[in-house]
Order: sequence, then structure tokens, then C-alpha cells
Amino acid sequence: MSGTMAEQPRTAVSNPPVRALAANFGEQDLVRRSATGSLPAPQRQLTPVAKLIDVSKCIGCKACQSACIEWNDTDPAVGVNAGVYENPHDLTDQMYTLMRFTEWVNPETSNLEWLIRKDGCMHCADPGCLKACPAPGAIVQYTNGIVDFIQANCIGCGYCVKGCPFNIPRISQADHRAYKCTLCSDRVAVGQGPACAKACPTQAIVFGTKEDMKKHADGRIADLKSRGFANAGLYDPPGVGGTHVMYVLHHADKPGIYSDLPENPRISPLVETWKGMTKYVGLAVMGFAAVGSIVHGIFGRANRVAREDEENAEKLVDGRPVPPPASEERAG
Amino acid sequence: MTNSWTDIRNTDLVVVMGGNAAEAHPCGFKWVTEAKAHRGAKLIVVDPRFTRTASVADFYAPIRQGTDIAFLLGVINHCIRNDRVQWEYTKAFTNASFIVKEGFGYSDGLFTGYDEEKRDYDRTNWDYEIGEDGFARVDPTLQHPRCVWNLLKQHVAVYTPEMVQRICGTPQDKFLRVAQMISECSTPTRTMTSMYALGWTQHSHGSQNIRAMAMLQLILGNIGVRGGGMNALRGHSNIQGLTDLGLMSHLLTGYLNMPTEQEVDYATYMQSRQFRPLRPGQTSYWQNYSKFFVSLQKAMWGDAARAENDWCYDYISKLDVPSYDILRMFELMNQGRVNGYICQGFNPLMAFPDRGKCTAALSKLKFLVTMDPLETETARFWENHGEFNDVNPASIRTEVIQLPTTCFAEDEGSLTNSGRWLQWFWPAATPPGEARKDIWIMSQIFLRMRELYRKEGGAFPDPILNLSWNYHDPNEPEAEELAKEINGRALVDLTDPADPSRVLVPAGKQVVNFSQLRDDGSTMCGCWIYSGCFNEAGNNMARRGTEDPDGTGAYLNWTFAWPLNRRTLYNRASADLQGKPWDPSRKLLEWNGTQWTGYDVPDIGPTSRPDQVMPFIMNQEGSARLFSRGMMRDGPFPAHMEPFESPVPNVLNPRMRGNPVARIFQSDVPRFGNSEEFPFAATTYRLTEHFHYWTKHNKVNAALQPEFFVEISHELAAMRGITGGGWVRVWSKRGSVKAKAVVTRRIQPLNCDGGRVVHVVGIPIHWGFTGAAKKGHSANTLSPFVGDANIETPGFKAFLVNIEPTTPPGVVS
Amino acid sequence: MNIELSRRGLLKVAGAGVAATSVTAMGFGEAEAAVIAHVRPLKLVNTTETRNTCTYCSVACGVILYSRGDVRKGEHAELLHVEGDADHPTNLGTLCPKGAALRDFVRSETRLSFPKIRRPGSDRFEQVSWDVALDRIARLMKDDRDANFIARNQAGTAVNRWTTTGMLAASATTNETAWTTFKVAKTLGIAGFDNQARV
Amino acid sequence: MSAVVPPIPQGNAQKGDAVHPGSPVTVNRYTPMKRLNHWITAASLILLALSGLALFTPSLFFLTGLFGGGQNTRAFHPWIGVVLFLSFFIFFFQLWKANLPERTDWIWLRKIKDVVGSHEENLPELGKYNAGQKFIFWSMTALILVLIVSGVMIWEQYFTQYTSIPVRRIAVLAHSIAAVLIICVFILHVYAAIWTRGTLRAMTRGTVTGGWAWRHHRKWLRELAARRKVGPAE
Repeated sequence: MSGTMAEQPRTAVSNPPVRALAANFGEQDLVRRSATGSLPAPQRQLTPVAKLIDVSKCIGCKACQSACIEWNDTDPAVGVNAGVYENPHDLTDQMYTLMRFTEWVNPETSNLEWLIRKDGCMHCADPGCLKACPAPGAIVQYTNGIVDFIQANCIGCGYCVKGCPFNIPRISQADHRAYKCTLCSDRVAVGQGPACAKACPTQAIVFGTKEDMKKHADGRIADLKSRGFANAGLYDPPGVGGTHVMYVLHHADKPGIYSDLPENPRISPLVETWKGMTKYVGLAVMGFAAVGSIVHGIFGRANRVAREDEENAEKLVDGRPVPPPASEERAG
Repeated sequence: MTNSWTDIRNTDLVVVMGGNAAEAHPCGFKWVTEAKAHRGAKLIVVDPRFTRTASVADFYAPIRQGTDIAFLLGVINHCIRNDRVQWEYTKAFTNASFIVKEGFGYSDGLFTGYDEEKRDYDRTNWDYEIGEDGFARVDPTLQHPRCVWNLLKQHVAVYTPEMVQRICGTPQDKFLRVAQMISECSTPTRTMTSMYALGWTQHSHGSQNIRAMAMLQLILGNIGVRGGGMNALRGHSNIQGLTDLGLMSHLLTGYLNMPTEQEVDYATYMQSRQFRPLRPGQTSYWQNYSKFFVSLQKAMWGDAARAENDWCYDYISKLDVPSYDILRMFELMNQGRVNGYICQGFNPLMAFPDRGKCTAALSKLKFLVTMDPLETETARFWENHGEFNDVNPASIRTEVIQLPTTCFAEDEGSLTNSGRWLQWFWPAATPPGEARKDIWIMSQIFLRMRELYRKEGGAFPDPILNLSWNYHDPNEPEAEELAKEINGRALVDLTDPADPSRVLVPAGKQVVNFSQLRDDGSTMCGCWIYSGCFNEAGNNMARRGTEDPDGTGAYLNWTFAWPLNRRTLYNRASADLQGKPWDPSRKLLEWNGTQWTGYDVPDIGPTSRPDQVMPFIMNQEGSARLFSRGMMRDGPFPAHMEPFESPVPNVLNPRMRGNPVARIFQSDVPRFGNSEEFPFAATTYRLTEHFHYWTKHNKVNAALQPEFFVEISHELAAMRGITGGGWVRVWSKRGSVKAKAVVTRRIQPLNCDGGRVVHVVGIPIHWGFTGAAKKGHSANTLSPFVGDANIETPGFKAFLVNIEPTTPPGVVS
Repeated sequence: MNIELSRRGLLKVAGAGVAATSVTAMGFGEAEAAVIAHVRPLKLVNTTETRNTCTYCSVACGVILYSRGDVRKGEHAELLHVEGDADHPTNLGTLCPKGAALRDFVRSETRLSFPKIRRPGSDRFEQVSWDVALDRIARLMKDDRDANFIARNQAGTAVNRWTTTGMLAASATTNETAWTTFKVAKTLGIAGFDNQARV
Repeated sequence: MSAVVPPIPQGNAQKGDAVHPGSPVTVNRYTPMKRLNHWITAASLILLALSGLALFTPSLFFLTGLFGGGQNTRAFHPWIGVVLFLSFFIFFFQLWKANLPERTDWIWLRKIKDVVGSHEENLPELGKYNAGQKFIFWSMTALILVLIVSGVMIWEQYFTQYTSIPVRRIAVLAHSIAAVLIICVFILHVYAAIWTRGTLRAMTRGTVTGGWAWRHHRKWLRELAARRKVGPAE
């Protein structure tokens, strides 16, 4: 804990420090921690941060992808052109964010609209990945809303992939650990905004407290409505308790047209059942079977072989008469 | 740019046409989204493709590539007929009222004086009538039939909305919507900015594209105002600087010109450069030409340049042709008349048209020197890379010397951005291996040649031996020394002509700016328009003050802008004839009764009265030119001209092919295709993820766009049985390439004249056979070897191709 | 619907070398603290900041180069990271996909490091020293200039033109480099002298 | 040789089953190969249970220590699953005929209270396997099938690209439920073997006493005895 502590960031538009600063959040700010029975409550509530992506200002330039690769030192492969602009073709363990392009003809105006959405972790308030994760401390959530993967604790099982309602986490085939956007927790910790928000040329991506971002979104939505987008709105899905990455959409009534942004994302009931009821009922059932056996073993009489049985066996083998099988068994 | 990047925040309407700002200049384009967000500005995009700029536009209109002039003259026609003209601005600040000589006329797509053999015009009649007083005759009431305004009205009348649809393929309703939105900017309180780039320049009539928009902006009163202007988005970090510093065949520094063979001596040379004002009381600042020329000569050859030898006038080559531009050089090279070629950066094998011709030309060189931080295809043009560079090294006798240079992170100096800001930067990394700075390499070549000339003599050694080279270390002049040389200094004590006892600038001291330069050899200055960049106040290019009063976006204390740190050119035109700003909410300058005040360095004499001295101080007229006299080879007004390879004949004159005065080399005539053999209209362009042929060396950018592709509409794909993501062959008269196919709704077939459907094929340019990205063909394999009539910029934007599905490269079908 | 029963670990069995599952009080067991949750340390600590301009387009975005070692003090410096300069009025710290990846341009595998010569007809480059390369260039240029220099035209006017060697100046070099190149090229009389503005 | 030979009782005897006179009588129940096969299956099931439970609930995550940490647990679990599947089905193909349901099974089931109360006398004479053992056999078969199928689907390292995430969610739920059930079946199987004294030796030494056979699988014993007179089973 050396050096002064940087204050909480309220914008991404600033130059990072080069002197050592103490992180302004850490272990003591955990509000959730994967596969951890009892977690001490954090003593302070950090102001929730949020990244706002205004799809109407996004020019699809992929600066966020470049900045993300550079800041996180990842190494996405040089693939091939598959007839689309998305490269790489999907989020990968080396590509935490991705521009997704949709050519959509607006039925009302019959004008082409090129809907471009920056895909990546939504940093949900109720993270499905964390809920599904079996490895203690592999996924953590801080009180400022950041959901981070701690690769050191990750066991590479892929449960988070099943838990996430947005299909974001990716498992590396190289080190079998899960990777996703970290909301640049290392930058936020020293009072900076995420690298993508810093780089975004048109500031379609902005960063600050969640409240500020909502106010900013209101302004953007008003502007969009003035330009004829009656259904412009904020995408902050309640199904996952709201997210710390939000969108301003021209057509907030139809999120699906933006490369299948889920209409009403929530943690799948299958995952809820799997990590909830199945676990507890399962443990109970197994516990009961084990205890039941032990109790029965103690109190119930053991099923021993009697002397008479051994004698009959010997008679049978020696050909001496033995009690015949009972009639009803004859039908055997 | 006439304005600057940060000025765009002040605009009400952005027209991105002839460019793709969001993809080619994303961080500059921020100011468009800022204007939209904070001023409610609107963005219009007119382009053959629905680009990523269009994705955030308020309105998009398709257009066939090569027909921008018809579209823009259509808009001018619309503005004039609907009385949407900033009259006070147009009457005072343009040459609308000037009267043109008899004998000037226009019909069937041609102006008077056309000579088909010489492919040139006799331009003597393209001028004003000069009165006895020696000034141009004007008719302020604009009634005279031959005043410029009436000639313009008559000239644009043919470009009705129907004609625009026939030529451009733009549906009338979309054209009229654009024209209506633009015409709203004729009021003093609504300004429009034009952001364009190679989409307009890379045509055989490129200069006229820009003329058309400049004229439109003039009649709307949008030049010299905040949020207005003609903003050319330069492509490279210092392409503006290298052009300002005269690194062109026909230029010296500061846009002085190289002499021609007819200008046998300095007096003859200066005779056509008197630039006497054509209207009383006008500034016509080029009258100071000799001060800048002599100061340059003193900077080049120091004491050797004296009045007696015409300031070493003969040390400069005299041209026998308009210019030895890159097309002429590669034509000569292909004829075996060029032995050596030096590429300081640049990658001509990828960047020049008709790659087949370029490879043949380079193969005839005796020696080729390349200086680059990266591997380039040019340096390896002799290397066989299978289908991607199918040559036989043994048959190529060129000796190639590849020199490693530093890049921006390992160098120090200044770059001039699109907004004419000279910005200093500092090094932060050690060059790899033995890479050296360009300055060191050029100095070494010069010093060694000078040594050879000292020892052995040779052809005309004088300029070489006398070139001024007094630096701390002649082997590697420092950036600051060179910057001071560019700024210029006094060679002797400069005294006040009115009071000789007062010394204005002591000998050896830097001049404060070009106003102190003299033509008597008492001052030296490398580039007069840059003077002021490094004066006695220090390195103004390194200033970092972020003050911006009234949010104009001028940032006068941030670095240095040429000329004289002025941020918006012609800014006097932001005020009316009483000196009051047209739009008080966006004031730039204001006349306070005795002098001009405001938020920018006035582009006018500080005490020039608003009702007398007009804003366009570089022009002899003092006013801007709707009618450009004989200065443009292809006409004083823009007129629609089809590309040389066009899918449709020229509606105005079917016999006319391309630009009638564009230079064509004989060897290229058989290499033009026609629309029967090549039915589809192609255009080449950049993607935002790549920078020309550099970023294919960068693994990150290569991952974002890994492989060469072409873009076609669903209709064309269906017609040719092409599937998205599959391989296609695209070929023109000059060559054939293979690429992946991107099938998209962002390209639509265009319904042009006589029911012809024109299909567009989009071809990005970023792949070659070096670097981290997938090896690929290059777009310039297909493009025609013809340039703009005035400046020879190659026509990459409009030519004809054919397309069909095929097998992957290297796989014989 | 998630019945997360919070109870202390049911089977608190200390397995050999097994990290205790349940989290002890605030102190976290020392061994566990390291792996429980940590925020990656900032990678820019103790780097040298340098103001520079992006080398690509003419927006000329202000960038900050973060390197280990300070080249302006004569030390060897390795570039670690490039980011937009938030104080620059044009780009306000933003960068496009090319600018944001500048580091990988500077550290690209295909950066040239040594002078090379390809002999006529050869199919490869050979590495040479700077002196060999530069002497060779000076010799080739002087011989070509002397052989083809046009001092006067038919009319006897001094034209001093050399058209058999051309030069291309690129577009990302500094103004100071451009001025040096201008002096050398124009003094030699190279007529075919152009730059990237032509395309 | 035409003496009428009484029909040999059908007690699901298998190859290698034989009865040897002596005091006590010993009966071969499982060949060494079958026993090895059983113990491989058992060992892998136990390891799978341990590693599976480690991933099943946080409070048991410490079990990953047995495998050298979470990563190893996640890596080994599927491979052991494959071993379980292969070894079980080798076992399966040798025993499935003997485990086909018979009428006596229903009677056995109806008298489950007697079974648990070890009142064997009220039970019908049984072949080699009683209904309980058949239940264990068939439930193990079904559950292992579910486990292998769902296991492959959620095998992150190799097979996730072949299935969609919703399918994998179903698979992981199925896998969890099947795992819980198989552990219960396993507990039942182990306890039954212990509770019915003299059973373990069948799988350790391969033989049981004649009395054990007489008490629990009399029809099986009768068949072996009858075969012994006629000569080795055809």
C-alpha cells in the first residue's frame, strides 16, 4: 500500500499517472466472490461506476478494440475475411470487446441504418458468471460494480460461459482460464477510465459514476428524439439488476436488431436451478443416503449367513436332500 | 483546411462528400459529433457507398463516382433559383460583379478556345475586361449579361434535378433534400462546412470538384466564418508540411514556383509575378513575392546568392514541362529514360496506378534507393511472391539499396496538420538496430556527393558546393537548427526604412515573421509562410497553451499555425462591410472603428477599412473567384466531365471522353477499357482500421482487417453468382486481382441516364506481400494511369472492372 | 430465486495443502490474501512520459509515449505503451484504431534495422554497412548526374535540369527533414521530385 | 445315456461361476478380470465423485487439493469420466443378460420390508442377482450414459464448439442431477454390500461361501450344483 491513494474516477478523459499510487479499491471492497460461502460485508460502498456506449455516436472504427488489445497486452490472431467487417469474428480470450455490425432497413423510413454495437462484458449487478463459478475467488464483484476475473483462481471449467446471459466469457485454450473485459479495473484503481473510453474518437464510449452516465444518457436520448428517433432509450436491463455497462440505443424498443442484444436478459432459470436448488437438494439427498445407511447399519440387524445355510449348501453340493424350492417359486 | 479541426464544433451543417471523415480521420470527426451533440448540427453524406460516416449521418444520398460536379452545380443552381444566396457576402467578397471579356463561352461541355490536337485550351479570353484605369470592370448591379454572376447562372442552369439524377444516379427526392438542407445555410446565422479528401481529388477532374464546392460555399457566405470553410482532410501527418516546403516538382518553398525555360532570367521570372491589384485599394499580398524568393535563395546558397548573379537564380532548374510529376516520371522510367529513383518513405508499387506498368518501369531502373522504417513492396518489387508479385528476379537488373530509418517515436521535429498547425514532438524510443534518422541519411548523401564534386568536379557543381550547410554537426543537423533556418533571420542589421537609425532586427537574430523579410538580400528564410515558427520568442511550435476564449476552437497559444499563427483563413470575411460579424454569436473578427479585433489573427491589414479592403488578400481582385480566369486548365467554371473509363456516355457531349485537357501518355491509350468489356464502376478507398500499406505490418490492425476484400451489392452478387465470404476475381484492362467478397446493402445499384443500371464495386487498398496481414493483391493493379488536368493526381476513384466468382489465390481453377 | 444459504463451511476439513474454503475474518489468511482478489498493478509506473504526435493522418492527434528509459538523457529506451494526450485540444486524449495501436507499429517485426543491397539479378538482399551503402549511392547519383545533367537548352538558357534520377519524399517526415531534403534535391537539380500530396 | 436328466434350474449363472465342495462350500462368483473391471469402475466413480463434488459446491472445493488444485481437477475429471464410461460398459456387456428383470423381482420388491429386515426366508429363491442389484445395475447404466453425454457437452477443453450455450446449460443441470443420483446409488450399493455380510469377498477374492449363495441366491446355487453333476457348463 505505497504512495497516496488516487480518488475515484469520474471521467475517462485524463492522462494516467506514472508514479505508484495505491489502488482506490481492492479486496476490502468485495460485495460478491465466486464459490465463497461467507464473505465479510465491505465496510464502505464505493460510488458505482459505469461505462455508457452511445450507439448513435459510434462510427464502428474499432479504436476500442485496438486500445483494449494494447492496454491488456493481448494478442488476437490475424484471421481471414469472412465477408463481414467483424474481425476477429467473435469475442475471444484475446479480444475482450468487439464491434458487431448489422445492416438494418428501417421499415418506417425505408432508409438503411448501419447499426454498430460494441459488444463486451456488461458488468451486471447480478452477474451470472459469478453465480455459476465453482472456483473460490475466480470471479469477484466490487461495490463500484466492476465484475473481474481473477485468472490465478480460475480453473477453466467454463461454467461462467453457461452462467452469462450475454455470452461474453471466453476460455483460453492456452492456459485454460476465463477472460473478459475487466472494465480496466487496474486503471480505475488509480483514478483513470477504461482504455476504450479514453480512446473512443467520438466519445460514443464515456465513463464515470453510474448516476452521471444516466444523466449524460438522458441528454443523448433527448438529442436523438429531436432527430426523429422516437424510441431512443437507455439499455440498463433490470433482469440482471441493471448493468455497469449501458447502451444508448436509437431503437431501445428493439434491442435485438443490434446483433442480437438480448431483449430481457436474465440469468437462465436452468443456471439458477443448477446453482441453487439442485445443489442444496443434491447435498441433502446425498447426506440423507449416507446418514441413512450408517443409521441402518448401526440399528438394523446385519444380514448374516446362518449355519443352517452353510449346511444346506453342503448337502446340495453333495447331492443330499435339501428343502425343495417353495411352490410359487417353481414357476421361476 | 481553411479552418481547423477544432473549429468544426461551431458548424450547423457538415457535408462529407468526396471523403469519408469518420473512417479516415476518426478523431477529427469527433468535432462533427460534438457539433451534432451541442449545436444540434446536421450531417449529410453523399458517397457511392454507405460508409461508416453515413452510419452516424442525419441524411445519406448515393452518387455515382466521378459525377460530383454535376451534383454540386445542381445545388448551386437550386440555391440561385430559390434565391438562397448570401447576397451581401457574394456581391462584396466574390468576383460576381466582374465583367468577363467577349469571346468567352461554353457549349456542349466545352469552353471556347479548345484545341483537340494539343488537348488544351487557349485561355486568353477567360479573363476580365480591364478598364482604362487598369482595373477590372465591374457591374455591382449584376445586370451586365457578361458579368460573372450571370455567366454562372447560365452555366449551372442545365443542372436541373432531373439532369442530376440522369448523371449521378441520385434519386431526385434525395438530391432535393440535400440541396434544401444546404440552401438553408445561406443565412448569415447558419454555416456549413465541407469536409472532403481523396474522394474528390483522385479524379481526372479532381480540382474542379473542389472548385464547385468552393463556389457553393462562397455564394452561401461560408468561407472565413466559424464552422465554415473548405476543409481538405489531408491524408498524412505531414503531407501538408511537405507541400508547404515545396517538395514538389513544380514548387519551391511557400508555394513559390519553379521557373520555366521561358523565364530565362530573374527579371523575366518576376515580370509575371507583379500581382498588381485588379481593384483599387486591394492588398494582393503576392506583391511581396520577390522578398520571399530572395530570402529563400539566401537561405539556400547564403553569400553565393548576390544581386549580381540574380540571387543564384540559375542554380534552380528550369522546367520544360509543367511538372515532372510521378506519372510523368514513371512514364519516362518505363521508356528507360530514368536511371535512378529514391523513395524516402512512400511505397509507389502500392500507391501509384497501374501496378503492372510500375513494376515494368522499376525493372528498367539502374538503381533504386528506399528509405523506410518498414519493409515495403517497392523495396522488394524484384522478389517473386507467387500470384501476389509474379516476377523473375533474374531478369530484373535494378540495384536496390534499402536503408532503415527511424519512425516518429525515435525522431524529433515538427509536423503540420490539416489545420496548418505546426506541432513539435519529442523522441521516446531507441531506433532498432542501425536505423538512422532521415536527416542523417540525406546529410550523408549530400556530404559524400559534395566531397566527390570537390575532388573530381563534374556537371555544374556550383549549387552543390555553395549550398549553405553550417550546422553544429554537418553530419546530422539538429531539428531546432533547421527550424530556425526555416523561420529565417536577419543577415545584416535591419533598420526601419522611415528611420534608418532604428534597428528593427539585429544581424543574426530571427525575424519575428515574414513581414520583416526583404528582397535586398539582407534577410534569409527557408519558407516564408512558416516564418514566425521559431523566432526570438523561441520554438512557438512547442507551445502548449490551451486557452480558447469564446470557445472558437482557435487555441492561439497552442503551437504555431501558418501563416502568422492565423487559425481561420479569410477570417475578415466573417464580418460585413461595416466590420460587424455576420453572426454575433460566432464572432471571429470585429472592426472597432480604427482596427480589427477578435479571436484570431486578422487575415487582413490590421487597419484596413472594412468597406475598402476585401478579405481575399492573396488575390489581385481582393475578392474570391467564382470565375477563375485562366488559372485552371479545364475551365473557369467547373463542368461535368465523365471519368476516362465511364459506364455511361457524357450526357452533355457523348463524344467527349473524360477530361478533354487531361494529359494522356500515348502508351496509356490502349490501356483504357470500355463499359462493354468492363461493365461495373469501381472505386478504391481506405478502411478506418488501416493506414495505407503501413498498418498491415501491425499485428493489431491486421487482426482488425486481415484480408483483401471487395464490396458489392446483393444485386450484383446475385447477378454473378457470388456468395459473401467467397473468393472473387476482379479485373480491368490493366490487371486482375483475387479478393474475398463482402456482399452488402451499403452499396446499391444506381439508375442513371436512359435507364442504365450502374453497379458499383468497392475496393479497399491495404494489402500487399509484406507485413503481418494476409498476403493479398493490391487495388492499384486495376486503376488507370491518368491524372487530374491541373495537378496530375491519379484517378483512383472511378474506373471500370469486371467481376466473377473464382478459386482462392494459388489454386488453379 | 436463489436460496444461497450462508453458513460457515459445513465440512471444515483441513485437507493437506488445501486452502481453507471459508473466509476467515477481515484479515483473510495471509496465504489466501494473495490469490483472493487483486487488481493488476498499473503497468505505467516508473515509465518516462514523452509528448509526441501520431504518425498516421493529418488530424495529428497528441499522444503520450510511455517508455522504460529516457532517450533524451541518452539512455536506451524501450516503448511500452502509447495513449492519447488528454490535454491536446484536437483529440482530447482519444485515438483511432490505428493510433491506439502505435506501439505495435514501432515494435513491428518487419521494422528495418540494417542497410541492405540487392545486386542486379539477385533474388535476395545482402546486409551491408552504412558506409558501403551511402558511398555506393553517392557514386551512382554523381555518375548519373554528370552523365545526364542538362545545363543549357537549345536556346542556350541555363536550365540546370537533372531528369534521369527522380525522388519521392513521403509524408510522415518532419518539416525539418523536409527542408533538408528540399535543399539537397533542389540543389542537385532533381526535376522529378514529388511527395505523397501528388496521390 | 438316455436317462432323463432333470432340467437345470435357470439361475443366470455365468461363465466362470462354479461351486466347489468343502466346508464351507465355496462358489466362484466373479472372475479376476471382472473384479479388476469392477474396481477400475469403482475407483473412477469415487474419484469422479470427489472431483465432481469439489466443483459442485463451494464448501467441498477443498477436495480439489486431492488432485493438485482446481485446474488439475477440471482437467482430470473428464478423462476419468471416459475411463468410467469405458470400463463400466465393458462390465455392462458381460452382465446385462444376468440383470434382465424377472417375475421374482417384483415379488422381491413387494417384500422390501423383509429384505431390509433380513428375513430372507419370506423371499423367493433368486438367481444370481436380486431386484436391488438389478436396480443398481440399470440405474448405474442410465446415469453413466447421461453423465457421459452431458459431460462431453460441457467438456470445455474440446467439445464446447459443437453445442450452443442453452444446450450446455441443460447438459450441466442434467450432469449435476445425474451425479447426485449416481452418488446416492453408489452409497446404496456400497452399504448393501457391507450390510449383507460375506458379499465383499465376492469382489475381493471372487468367491462366496455356499451358505451365502444358499441364503441369497439359491436358484443360482442350484443351477451351479446341477451343472457340476453334468460337467462343466456347456
